[in-house]
Amino acid sequence: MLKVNDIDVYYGDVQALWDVSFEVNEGEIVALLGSNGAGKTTTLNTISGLLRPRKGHIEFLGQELSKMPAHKMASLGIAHVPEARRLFPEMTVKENLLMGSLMPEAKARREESMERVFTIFPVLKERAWQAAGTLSGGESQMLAVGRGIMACPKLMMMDEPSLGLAPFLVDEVFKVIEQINREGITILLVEQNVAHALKACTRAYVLEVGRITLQGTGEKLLRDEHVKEAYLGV
Amino acid sequence: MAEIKTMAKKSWFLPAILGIVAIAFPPFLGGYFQHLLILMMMWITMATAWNLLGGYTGCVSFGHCVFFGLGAYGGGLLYLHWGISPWWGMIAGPLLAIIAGIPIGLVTFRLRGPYFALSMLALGETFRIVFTNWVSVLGGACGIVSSRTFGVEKLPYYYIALVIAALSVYVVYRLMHSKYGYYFVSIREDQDAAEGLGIPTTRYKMYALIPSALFTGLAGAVYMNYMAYIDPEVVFSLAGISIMMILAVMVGGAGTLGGPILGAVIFVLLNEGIRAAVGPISYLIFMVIACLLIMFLPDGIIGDWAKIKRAFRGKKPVYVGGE
Amino acid sequence: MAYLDINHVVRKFGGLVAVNDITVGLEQGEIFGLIGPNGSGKTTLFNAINNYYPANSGEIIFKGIPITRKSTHEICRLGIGRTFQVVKPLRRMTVLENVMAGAFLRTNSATKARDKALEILNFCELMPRKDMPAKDLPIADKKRMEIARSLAGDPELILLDETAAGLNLVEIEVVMAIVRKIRDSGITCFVVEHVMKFIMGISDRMMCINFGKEIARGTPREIASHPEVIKAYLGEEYAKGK
Amino acid sequence: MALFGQTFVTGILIGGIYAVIAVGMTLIMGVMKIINLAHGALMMVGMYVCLALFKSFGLHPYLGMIPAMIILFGIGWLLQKYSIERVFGVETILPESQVLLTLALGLGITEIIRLIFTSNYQCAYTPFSARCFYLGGMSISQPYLVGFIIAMAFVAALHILLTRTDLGRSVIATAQDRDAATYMGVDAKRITNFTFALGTALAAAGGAMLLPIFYTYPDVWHPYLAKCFIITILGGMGSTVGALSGGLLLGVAETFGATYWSPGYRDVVGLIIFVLVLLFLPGGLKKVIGR
Repeated sequence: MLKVNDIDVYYGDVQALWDVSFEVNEGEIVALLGSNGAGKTTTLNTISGLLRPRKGHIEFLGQELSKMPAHKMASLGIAHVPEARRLFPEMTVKENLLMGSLMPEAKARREESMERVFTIFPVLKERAWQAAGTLSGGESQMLAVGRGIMACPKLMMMDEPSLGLAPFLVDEVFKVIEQINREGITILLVEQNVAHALKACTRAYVLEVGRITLQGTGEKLLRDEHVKEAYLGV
Repeated sequence: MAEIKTMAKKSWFLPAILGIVAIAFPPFLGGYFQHLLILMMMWITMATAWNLLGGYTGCVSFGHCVFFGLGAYGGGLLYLHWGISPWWGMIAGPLLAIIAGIPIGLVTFRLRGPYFALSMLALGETFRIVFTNWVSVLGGACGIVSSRTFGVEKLPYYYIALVIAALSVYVVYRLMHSKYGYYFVSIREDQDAAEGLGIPTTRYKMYALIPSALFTGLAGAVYMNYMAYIDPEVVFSLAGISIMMILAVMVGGAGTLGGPILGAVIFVLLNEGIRAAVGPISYLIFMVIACLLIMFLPDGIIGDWAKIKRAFRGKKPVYVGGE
Repeated sequence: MAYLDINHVVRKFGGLVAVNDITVGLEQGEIFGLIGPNGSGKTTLFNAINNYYPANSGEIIFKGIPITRKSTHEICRLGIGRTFQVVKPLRRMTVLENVMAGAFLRTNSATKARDKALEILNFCELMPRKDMPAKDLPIADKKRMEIARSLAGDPELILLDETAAGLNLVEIEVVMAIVRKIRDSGITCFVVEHVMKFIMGISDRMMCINFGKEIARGTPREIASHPEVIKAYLGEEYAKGK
Repeated sequence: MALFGQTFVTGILIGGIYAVIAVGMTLIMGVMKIINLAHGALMMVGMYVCLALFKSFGLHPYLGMIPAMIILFGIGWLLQKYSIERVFGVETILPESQVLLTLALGLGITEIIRLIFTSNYQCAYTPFSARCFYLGGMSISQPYLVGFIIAMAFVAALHILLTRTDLGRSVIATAQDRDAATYMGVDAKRITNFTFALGTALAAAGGAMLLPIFYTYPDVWHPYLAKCFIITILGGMGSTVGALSGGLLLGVAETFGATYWSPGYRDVVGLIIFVLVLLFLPGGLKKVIGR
């Protein structure tokens, strides 16, 4: 479904990614793991078109993405759930959700999607008229995910959905991710929380300092000592 | 800053030649040209003074007319109330500008970026309105008429303006090659980093503001003596003084020593020099040039000199860092 | 009393408690490492020490002087230098001028500042770059330049915030050597870092925080095998498994 | 007491007109994060378009407002797309190069208008201009009242646009987080152009409301530009309610200053409020009253 081929990405003159390649197949949850500064968010932003690869290709459902303007991605069916707190803080929860469904197909199913989000996250319904900036960390994360669901995407890219959440909320978030996936949305997940991510995903890639160093099924990597090394440097 | 140094190293003789020309030639020129030269010297002083605070220290002031106006009114008020020679304004004016500058700085330096710019703009307008309305003490909208010591003779005014302009450039040059200069530019480049290096940023902004107010005030005092007439709509003018100072610096190149000089010369030539020939359209021409420069050479003629040279050699400029 | 004493420091942002009652003491001449997952409050603690974001409560004492209420530049003058997580080069100044700006903290003479800066540039192996504008440096050199700029002000304690992030392995080795050299010259180092190889390799003592609270303290070896640390970084499963 | 009431009502009425001019500015500042110093000059162009329509076709300014808004919408779009957008994100020594560009544009536009219409004071005088009616001892000027009503209609329409439509919500979203809006599929550049054009059209509408009340001349915009800043700083960026409350507050404060202090110091009141708010209430009234 999504194919990233040998991309090099730079911030100005600073290279951030080297020859990164991976692919996501329809129906999968693919995790992109790595410590801070490894280039996970950079990868997502490159797929989203906010950054341009200097080399390599990105293909989504057969279409070349790397030359397309960033705002076109949404209409292709890619929803980017950015790191928490990239909500529109002064808009209400409801308005934030509406912003998720601007594309024609999503707009047609707006009411339906809204109901779906409210069933998954009942707390958002209670807070529908509250400004997004006043939500707690967990609630903002739910809103960010909910906003992604509103887009009725084919592929959802999630950037650190567990960041800064208390452990029981992390469980909650991962349950939701698996649920969304069962409902037919393919997921590309960027995570620091290795154990959870590996358990949830079908396959995973490990990024280290801008390069992919490991890949395999979730189970295989869960047993791999090297993962721990990549994280703790021991 | 690197640019200043190479300029200074390569061409100390350039200022020397300019100096000799500036001293020796004017007596042979006609009155109109002498008038233009006086205005140029005044604007060089003002642009250089503004550049110290705006271009080097990064505090873009939209209200420098406060200091120009106070500089002009210092002498004007002495003359109005006590009939003292307006020449005392050369001391009283800048002094008044500094005295006003200190509390203004203490208040406005708490604000950053565009908010600082706007608060200075508001102060400039406030001064204009107060000077327009307070007739009993400040003379009101009619302004103050004083006497011209030298009658119609222009040359003495020219030499005074020349000395002040040269002094302002020299002082800024010296400041920029001392600790102060390094600290000013550090503040402009990154105020947080500057604090982290142990630079008391508010205090150093004040050290930039004081000479800036002083020289702007001196230019105001020269104006007062030369014109022998001041009124608040002119000396506290937002469009005529505050903004023109910025645009003149911008055209020449902010944060360079030569930029304000070049910008001031261009501004006076366009605004006064060709006005006789083309009428009020000269002002429009200056604005169009300013727009084009900001769009294509945002660091001014001197700041973007390298870009200009490349363009003439037909090579594409190399951009560093992304789109 | 320790050299740098951090006593019950709390810092909140709105409802979020970024640093929650941290108490720690640094000894003179050591390299002290601070780790923790993303958003755990490490940089906030640094910002509290040199008062970018003052602590809401608690006290910070340096060499017996309380510095909690002092302004950033006064704290710097007392001898605490720092680098920034997101580099803050003085972009249009050259590398030499950047370092000179740091050196002016202890001298008023441009000549002396230049000499000092050249000495420090030599120490940090940045000599070949000295006339480049800071904005054109590659990231590794920008980070090293920040260290140099801070060293130029003769600090006694230096706060290094993620000096190794974004560097490749060779560059990390170079920075590690420099940090060791700094410590050997008698300057205490307080290091925040994500790159484990770096921080585990140089620290004398370490602390790990999560959600603004201390969860472990000890030598690098103790930290690496501490169950709470593994849990914070890799999740519950890993901690149980080992 | 009648004087007090009269002052208050006049302040509210004129404040409403200020709000329409300023709301465009707050939107532009919110979305573009720059101060648009051309805003006042564009308002003045709107006034002259109305004036020209009035003089040549006898079109009343309240009707001329509509073509003026359309024309200014176009001018705003073109200026933003071909000039201001170009310097967006360009790194310069002076951090405010975009602001300076809008300033130079504003002054250049003023000179063009001066060449066409001369510097003379002109007005669209209709018998209506001087008419007023009496209400409990207060005289209320008709053009003020009608201007106020139209202004309120515009503010309300804008508020509905911004909160009830996808286009409007996209404007607000872009103001709050440009990248996140892009993730949602919003073409941020287009939205920026639209916002600039819309803000300019609203300024033109405000100018048209002023035309039956005051004389116009090419430099007429200076004080109005200052008022826009004051209102924006007072009300907070990108907020219609903020701009409205800021506008009314400024209108009332000014008329009280003019009545009880001195007409000459009318504008000083606003400037003092401005500096005080900047220093002591960063974020403006929006912080206090919520959205």
